Amino acid sequence: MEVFINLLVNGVSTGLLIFLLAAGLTLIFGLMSVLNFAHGGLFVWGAFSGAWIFKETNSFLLAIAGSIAIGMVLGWVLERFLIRPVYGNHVRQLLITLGGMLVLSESIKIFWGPNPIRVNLPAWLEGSYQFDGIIIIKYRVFVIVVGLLLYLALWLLLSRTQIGLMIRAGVLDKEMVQALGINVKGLFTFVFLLGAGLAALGGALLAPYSGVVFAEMGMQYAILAFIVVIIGGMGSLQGSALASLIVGVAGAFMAYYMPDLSLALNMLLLATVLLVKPTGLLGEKGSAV
Amino acid sequence: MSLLKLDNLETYLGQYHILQGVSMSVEVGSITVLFGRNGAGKTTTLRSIMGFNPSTTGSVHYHNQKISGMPTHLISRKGIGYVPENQGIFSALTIEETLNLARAKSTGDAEEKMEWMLELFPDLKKFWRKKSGLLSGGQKQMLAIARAYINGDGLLLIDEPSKGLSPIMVEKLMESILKMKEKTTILLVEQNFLMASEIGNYFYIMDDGKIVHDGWMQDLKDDRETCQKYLGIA
Amino acid sequence: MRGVVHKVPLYWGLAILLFMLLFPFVNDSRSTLILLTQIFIFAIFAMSFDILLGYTGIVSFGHCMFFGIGAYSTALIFNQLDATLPNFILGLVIGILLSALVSYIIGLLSLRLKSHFYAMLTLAVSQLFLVLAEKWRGLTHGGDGFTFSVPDIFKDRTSFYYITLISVAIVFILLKLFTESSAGKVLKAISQNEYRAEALGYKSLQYKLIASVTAGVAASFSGSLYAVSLRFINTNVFSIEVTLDALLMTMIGGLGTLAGAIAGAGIIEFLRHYLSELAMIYPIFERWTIILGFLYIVVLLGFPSGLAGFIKKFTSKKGRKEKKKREVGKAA
Amino acid sequence: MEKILETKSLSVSFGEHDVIKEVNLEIERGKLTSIIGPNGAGKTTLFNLLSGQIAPTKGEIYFKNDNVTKLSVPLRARRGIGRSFQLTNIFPELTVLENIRLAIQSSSKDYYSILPRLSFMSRQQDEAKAAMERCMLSGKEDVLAQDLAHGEKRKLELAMLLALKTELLLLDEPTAGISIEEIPAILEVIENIKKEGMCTIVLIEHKMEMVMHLSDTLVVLFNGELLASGNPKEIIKDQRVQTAYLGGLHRESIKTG
Amino acid sequence: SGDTASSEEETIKIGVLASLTGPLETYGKQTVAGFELGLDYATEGSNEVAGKKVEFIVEDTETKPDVAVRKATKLLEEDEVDFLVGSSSSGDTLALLPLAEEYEKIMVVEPAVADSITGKNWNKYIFRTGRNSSQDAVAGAAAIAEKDVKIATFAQDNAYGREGIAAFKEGAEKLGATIVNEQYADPNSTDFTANIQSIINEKPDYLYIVWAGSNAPWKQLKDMQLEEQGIKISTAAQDIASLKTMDSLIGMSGFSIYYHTLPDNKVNDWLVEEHKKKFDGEIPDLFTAGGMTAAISIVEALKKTEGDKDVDGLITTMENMEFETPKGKMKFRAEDHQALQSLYAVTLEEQEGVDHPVPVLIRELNMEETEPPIRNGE
Ligand SMILES: Nc1ncnc2c1ncn2[C@@H]1O[C@H](COP(=O)(O)OP(=O)(O)OP(=O)(O)O)[C@@H](O)[C@H]1O
Ligand SMILES: Nc1ncnc2c1ncn2[C@@H]1O[C@H](COP(=O)(O)OP(=O)(O)OP(=O)(O)O)[C@@H](O)[C@H]1O
Ligand SMILES: [Mg+2]
Ligand SMILES: [Mg+2]
Repeated sequence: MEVFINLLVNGVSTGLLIFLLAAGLTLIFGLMSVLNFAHGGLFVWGAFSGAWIFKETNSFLLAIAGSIAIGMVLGWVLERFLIRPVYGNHVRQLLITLGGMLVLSESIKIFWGPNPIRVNLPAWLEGSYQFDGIIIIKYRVFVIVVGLLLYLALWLLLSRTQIGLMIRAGVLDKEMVQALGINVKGLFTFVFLLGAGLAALGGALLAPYSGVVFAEMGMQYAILAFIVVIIGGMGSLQGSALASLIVGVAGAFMAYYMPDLSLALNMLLLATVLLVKPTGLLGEKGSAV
Repeated sequence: MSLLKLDNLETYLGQYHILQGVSMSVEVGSITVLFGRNGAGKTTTLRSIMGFNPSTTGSVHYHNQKISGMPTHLISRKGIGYVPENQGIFSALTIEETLNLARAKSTGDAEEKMEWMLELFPDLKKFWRKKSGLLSGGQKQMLAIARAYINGDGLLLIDEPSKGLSPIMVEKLMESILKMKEKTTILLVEQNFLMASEIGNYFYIMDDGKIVHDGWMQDLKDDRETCQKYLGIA
Repeated sequence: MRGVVHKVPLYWGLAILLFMLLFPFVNDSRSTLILLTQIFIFAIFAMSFDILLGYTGIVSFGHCMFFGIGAYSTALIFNQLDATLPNFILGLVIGILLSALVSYIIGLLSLRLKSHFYAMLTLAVSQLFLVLAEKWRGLTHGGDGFTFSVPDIFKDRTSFYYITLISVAIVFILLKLFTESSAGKVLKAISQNEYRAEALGYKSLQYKLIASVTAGVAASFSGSLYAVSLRFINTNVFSIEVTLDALLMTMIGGLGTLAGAIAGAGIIEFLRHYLSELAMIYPIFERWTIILGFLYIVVLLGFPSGLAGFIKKFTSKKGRKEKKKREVGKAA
Repeated sequence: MEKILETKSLSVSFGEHDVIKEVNLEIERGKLTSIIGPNGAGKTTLFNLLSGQIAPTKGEIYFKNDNVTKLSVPLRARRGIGRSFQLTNIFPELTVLENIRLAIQSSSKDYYSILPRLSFMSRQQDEAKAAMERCMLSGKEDVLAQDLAHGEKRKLELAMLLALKTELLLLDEPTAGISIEEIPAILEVIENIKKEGMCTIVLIEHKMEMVMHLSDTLVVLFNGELLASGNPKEIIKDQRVQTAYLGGLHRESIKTG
Repeated sequence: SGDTASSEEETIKIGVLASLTGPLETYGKQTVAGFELGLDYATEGSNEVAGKKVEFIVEDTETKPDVAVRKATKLLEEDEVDFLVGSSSSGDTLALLPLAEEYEKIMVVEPAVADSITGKNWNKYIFRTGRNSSQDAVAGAAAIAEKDVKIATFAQDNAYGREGIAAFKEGAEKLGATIVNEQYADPNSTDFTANIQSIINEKPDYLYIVWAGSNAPWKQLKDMQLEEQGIKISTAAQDIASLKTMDSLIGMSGFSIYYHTLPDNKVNDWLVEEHKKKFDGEIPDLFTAGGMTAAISIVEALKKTEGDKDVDGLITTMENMEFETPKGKMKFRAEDHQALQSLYAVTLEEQEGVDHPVPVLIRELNMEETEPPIRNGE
């Protein structure tokens, strides 16, 4: 029983962490139909800058805020120079953001060197709670809380405001939306910055989670985020959240009960979902085929 | 009083010189019809007004205010509604969502306009929650017109609305446009001479990127020669 | 006549081939030979990718799996049996058959998916192959890999150079014929308007299958050559970087041209080589990956159809001007 | 009289909405049948059913007395059902000639040959030229389809259908968006096809002058149901057709024209 | 031209292959720096052995086997090097082994660790100054295993991890310990708590970890409070960059391969001093010492042959050759040319003014104790 609870808690918190990463991508991928491979690059930048700011200032909140800001600045540059010329063309988006990814990951090394960097936590998040046999790491609780809050905020933004609608329409016919008096360019930039900020936040929060960050993690997490977004169904925030939880929890349980298969778990999940329900768990009907 | 004034517009698409000095004006409360062969530049004229294909020289004035050079969304917010040639349907959005979107930056009383449009085109109400992409050709056209009307209030630019509509729909559309005329000004691109001549007040004929003829609609109907020469109507 | 025989590119192609055939006589630098051999091998791989992406519009993120299947088949045969030519053929054929089978099954299951979904699915499957190679340690020795010996004719750098060069030429010709064939034309049509192609009586799934099997087979062939060139194999051949390389090469060279893929392989490998050489002298080039990344972005933004597209545009502009002149002349 | 196509209580519904209801349609070989009906009546949907783009919820389709209800789009095309689309639908980045050649290739059953055959290609070339000539597209061989003017794209669609050598042509508003001067040209192409008597044509059109001019049979679709079918002159006198479809504007013009 | 030929004859060329870009670039750069210092030291600054000039040429393998092969071929054919040294990754190194055999040139492997280099894939031209996985494992076992000790293991699910644990198990069981649980985790995983949980359930005395690379589980081990539950952690104290990530393991006992304060000998003293001089006060690291060792081994061999480059002669000389290195005394075992060497049982301690946990010596595990099984006969 303790094992079960431990696995569950850890799985859920890993899941929500993955959700933070995937949420930015869902927004960009789902709403604007932009395949942003550089998302992983923003994520690493968030992780490194968060760790660095925390080390310099010793303020965790500042670290988070700073990394989000840096993520957004980079996101702006990406949107302005790489993505804007290729809106609406999936193949080119994929290819061009791949270039962005290369540059972002490699440039990490210019600033922080090629070695992995250790990341610390503020004292108030250190340690764990223990109730006979059940160990719950404090920071994971924190991540769970942040993840849930962010989910709520995004959900409100998308369902309670017209932004979601405008963006979806903008993707379908950019000119026509402009003709309705809506500033599509500004809107797209906004969403992209939001996504970039989320990616950076995900990075900043992941860094203390695993304790080390390294430049190569970008690609790895870009792929993970894509997997989650597709399993959940493109553009569906709920889908991404669900998929993140599944990936997190299944990962925890598989690693415990079937460690031999855990290496292949995410890919098996993805393959199964795509073959059985190509639109993803909560994806729109007919969007995948 | 002229509401919209085009002054010597020159527009290039790629290397092609499409509009070669287009000047025209649209009077408040009128229906002005733009005729011309395929490829004459009618659509391009409307797109230049909307700022999609900005002209290189010349100017567009709306309410005596220069709007050429402004970004499209600001032009739209001046109160200009646009129905594009290809209808510009948001295929994955429902009618409800589309019209809500039209309301977002609408000028004037959006509620009232919305109600009136639903009254005018009951089909829209009937398929309220349906994806626009699944509508029939005619239904899409109605949606596009309703969307433009709800969005703007001063001027409607409509590009070939009768395309693909059944005779009775064309007739209904004519009636609707005539009704709309009481509340707004309309610049219409149309191939259906029968329809356009019925409802238009003034007309321009374009050929090869230039205005080659203009005048009052009543006069055109009697002007066999012009009809023959530019519109291919015996 | 458009589309069947382009005379000018044909002469160019022959000239380049001739130059490459004579190259070992004028330059005896072994490492240049190896670099060129490497380029030829990746050119085949990039061409196979071009069949998918450039001609059929299929984005695959798992193309390395066929490269890997070919490489492992050859490597394992040499590891288990003697280093003889027939065994090479055996490995090659096994790789090709396996790749054909795998690409057929994957295609059948998933080619109905839209581009990016298909891309992710192929990524997933290729990663499963990576896991398989890692886990089946008894056979593959996992990530560390193993070495093996190859027939002497492959050991000799010059003869292997010629083998790969001729392979490129043959694969190029075969694939070119394929793209110019009826089926090839249909592929192009499908990539532009699948719906319409179906209404003309073409079963698009079957054509995509043909394309993906063809691409898989060619990729497997290049993988076999790769394994032979290294005499060593490890799970790297299944890594996503291999796929990304093919992507960079086809993009930079120009999609849907085959020749572009060859040029792209050359450009990328040469750049890598020289930038990393430069890094030995000027430390500022140490981060040459960034330079490569930037270059890639610039090419994508500035010349979206790659080098081949650029040349085509350039020459066709010239052609058009000349044509115009002629017309003017006639009129006068 | 010989039926080339027949539907038996063909129905389709999308969710709650019944779009085609129990349609029993018979198309006579060699004749031109026009389908008219208000917007949203289900005309395009009916075409989609016939050519296989969507599957019926109920009923069967017989083509030359074979049940083709379950066949896929390409298989039906191979049997001889060709169609054009309400919005132009071509291969934008191929040249006009290549567009047409694709159709020829399909009609000559050259589906899967993966090596080019020169003799076949030059024969294709000739056939393509012939089709272009009939559709008045000569001289545009090497133009990319996307660069054609709207009217020319329409003609290209017709040329492709001709090259496909189908026995049954389904034309969905071939003159939509064509300027008045160009309509006669398209009309002429269709008339020529009809005269040559090679294929049976089913036409969806809203331009009544054209419909009356061309049709042998007129079918009226209303709200997904077959309202009437038969001799055009008779049909348009039908009161229901008048009120449901034609409205006031056309009453005059048709009577006189 | 006869002149140049003879001066060519007089020069000894060494090709050094290392990852100078990519994820392993720190390793590669250390190797190169160490190699240069090693030449300096062994030739006493003259860069000459037995009157012959010694030159070395560095090439970047980019941690890609194909690039490694190309660069090595260039070294062998164009620069006509007499020795190869390298490389930073096991994959690259394995790909190079056949070249050494083909060109009949000695290759000194440093610092790649895969057992198969001196095992299944070995050929007689291969000498390894770096320690191999099995030596690590034997040392790891020697540091903690004794009768009736219960040990759980945790490693990355790849060749490095699996190989390391297999060798450790063999060594530990020989010493009477029992392995109660073996966990392997996806090297790319974010979350290792499930594996750790499973280990906790077995209540072992020790947890032995084999881990290389960035994504290390140290933080989570601490979060899961292993120490508090009476489970002692043991692993290798590797290079400084990894030590920097091992904050949460302070107090653990394990083993070290090299730390600048550990081997107390004059070669190491020289290295530390010169390195600090040359690199702005920086201390030498694991692979710096490795690079130096490789250089020393070559120069020592050449000294013994009096500059004779004859390969067979060199091989005979090098087999069983003992030489002093910054990592202590080493000896190339005749059977598989693996250098036997001391490793160090240590605990990690916090030290004033040092930004990483410092391995502090408990006892030296001498070269007999850490001798790995011979595996090239299979
Ligand atoms: N993107 C483009 N690039 C180059 N030329 C274009 C482009 N778009 C349109 N054209 C050309 O511009 C000319 C004018 O086009 P426009 O669409 O304005 O004509 P139109 O009068 O609306 O015709 P139609 O009645 O067919 O709609 C045509 O000759 C057309 O081929
Ligand atoms: N895939 C679909 N899903 C749901 N409803 C559909 C679908 N396709 C068509 N419809 C609906 O079926 C009805 C008939 O549409 P159809 O396109 O057949 O009309 P039509 O007769 O061709 O009209 P038009 O003359 O305007 O082109 C419309 O109400 C449309 O909304
Ligand atoms: Mg137009
Ligand atoms: Mg229709």
